Amino acid sequence: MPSTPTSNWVLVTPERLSLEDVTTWATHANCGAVVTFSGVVRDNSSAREGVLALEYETSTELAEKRIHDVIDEARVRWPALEAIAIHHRIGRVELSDATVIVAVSSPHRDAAFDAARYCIDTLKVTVPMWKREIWEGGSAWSDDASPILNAQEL
Amino acid sequence: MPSTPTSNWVLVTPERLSLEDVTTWATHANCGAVVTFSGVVRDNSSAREGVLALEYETSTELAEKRIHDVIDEARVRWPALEAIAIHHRIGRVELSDATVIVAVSSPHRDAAFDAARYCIDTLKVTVPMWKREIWEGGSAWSDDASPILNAQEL
Amino acid sequence: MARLLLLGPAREAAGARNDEVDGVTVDDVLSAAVTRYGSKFQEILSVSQVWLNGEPTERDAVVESYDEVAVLPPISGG
Amino acid sequence: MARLLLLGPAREAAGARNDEVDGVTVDDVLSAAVTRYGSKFQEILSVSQVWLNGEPTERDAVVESYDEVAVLPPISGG
Repeated sequence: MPSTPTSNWVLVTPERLSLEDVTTWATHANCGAVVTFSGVVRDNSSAREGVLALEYETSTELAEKRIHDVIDEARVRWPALEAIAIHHRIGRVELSDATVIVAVSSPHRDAAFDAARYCIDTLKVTVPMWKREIWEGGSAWSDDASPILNAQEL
Repeated sequence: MPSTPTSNWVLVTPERLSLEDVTTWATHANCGAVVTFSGVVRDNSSAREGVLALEYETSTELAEKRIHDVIDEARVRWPALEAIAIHHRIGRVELSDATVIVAVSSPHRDAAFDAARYCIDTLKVTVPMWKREIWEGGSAWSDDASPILNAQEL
Repeated sequence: MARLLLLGPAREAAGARNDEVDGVTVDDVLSAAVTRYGSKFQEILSVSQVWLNGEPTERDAVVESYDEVAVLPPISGG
Repeated sequence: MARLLLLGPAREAAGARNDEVDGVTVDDVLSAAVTRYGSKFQEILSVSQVWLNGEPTERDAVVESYDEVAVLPPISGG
């Protein structure tokens, strides 16, 4: 686990995500604030009720590269940030499990809130990732898809 | 641990706070988003470097009552919210340990971000709590004190 | 007669967290407390909120036996 | 000759994630892919971004051997 004073931790993985791990990692001695966002599988979508799981597909290399772009742009906008972790799970993710975790630490809380929100909003429209919804007896690509944009333009 | 579909979890305690516990508790089946804020002891304040720990003092009864007022007002402003947990530690809290944790879950992330920020911003100016900074060889009340306001007015 | 709850810097200046003092109104209770605890307490009281039974109160409110008058200096939570 | 990387709905429509096709430009490569995979793939390609070696590219860019042409339909991460 990286732990340099100012650091990024990007991970695209089929393993379960740990909020405790990223938060502990993000808490530096000069930080008073850690904000996290967890995106979790919910039982409904814009298209249907009864969602049981999601399945994510990507190129790990391309996704990690674009997540780094999101973080780089966040650091330009909020220079006071300390640690930024963005972990995205791939493969099948069950109901109520985390699909993505963002953790941002900062000396003060305003920058941490603003940057965490920027990171997840920007990830959703800049990082290559495709989601299938799985229900009892079927599956389909998510309706909630958007064209790929660039982090610097958002 | 409470676990009704829509619920509040307020705690003022000398025990260590657990981000994992509140996040797990806050993740309901219809929620796609969980936002957390952790306030942690940092090694400096507006008054000094070398802070080793903080020590919090309150009336648990008054503090919990006022935290409930913060949550009630958040639910008026963001009716879509699911779970809200606010835990505040009292007594001595060491460097990098959490002094306060806010966790908010919601079907979608905008309400969760807005409400988590409202909760911590409002807690800081409405909930009776007094903080001493402890350093090598001394301690003093925090300079960062503000008159008590009411959650509905913020 | 009312119960006093003194918190944070007010507790420190008074040297007590809980006490009992006589008085017909909140103001009476606070005056008795200033007489008992002295000028450092008075100074902190001047920038504090005062609550009666857990709610903000006017200073001319009448106190009954066992009512709780709390002195709350500026706060620093979170 | 370029390497194709087909993701999400593009992968599904083509029935392959990785492939190799001939072509001098990105456009040539994509035309060859459409010929190979058919109309469902063409439909998805029409709303997709195309990247060359991990970066957005113009369609008339020249491809060298082992360059990677990726087809990225609208995304749904997070």
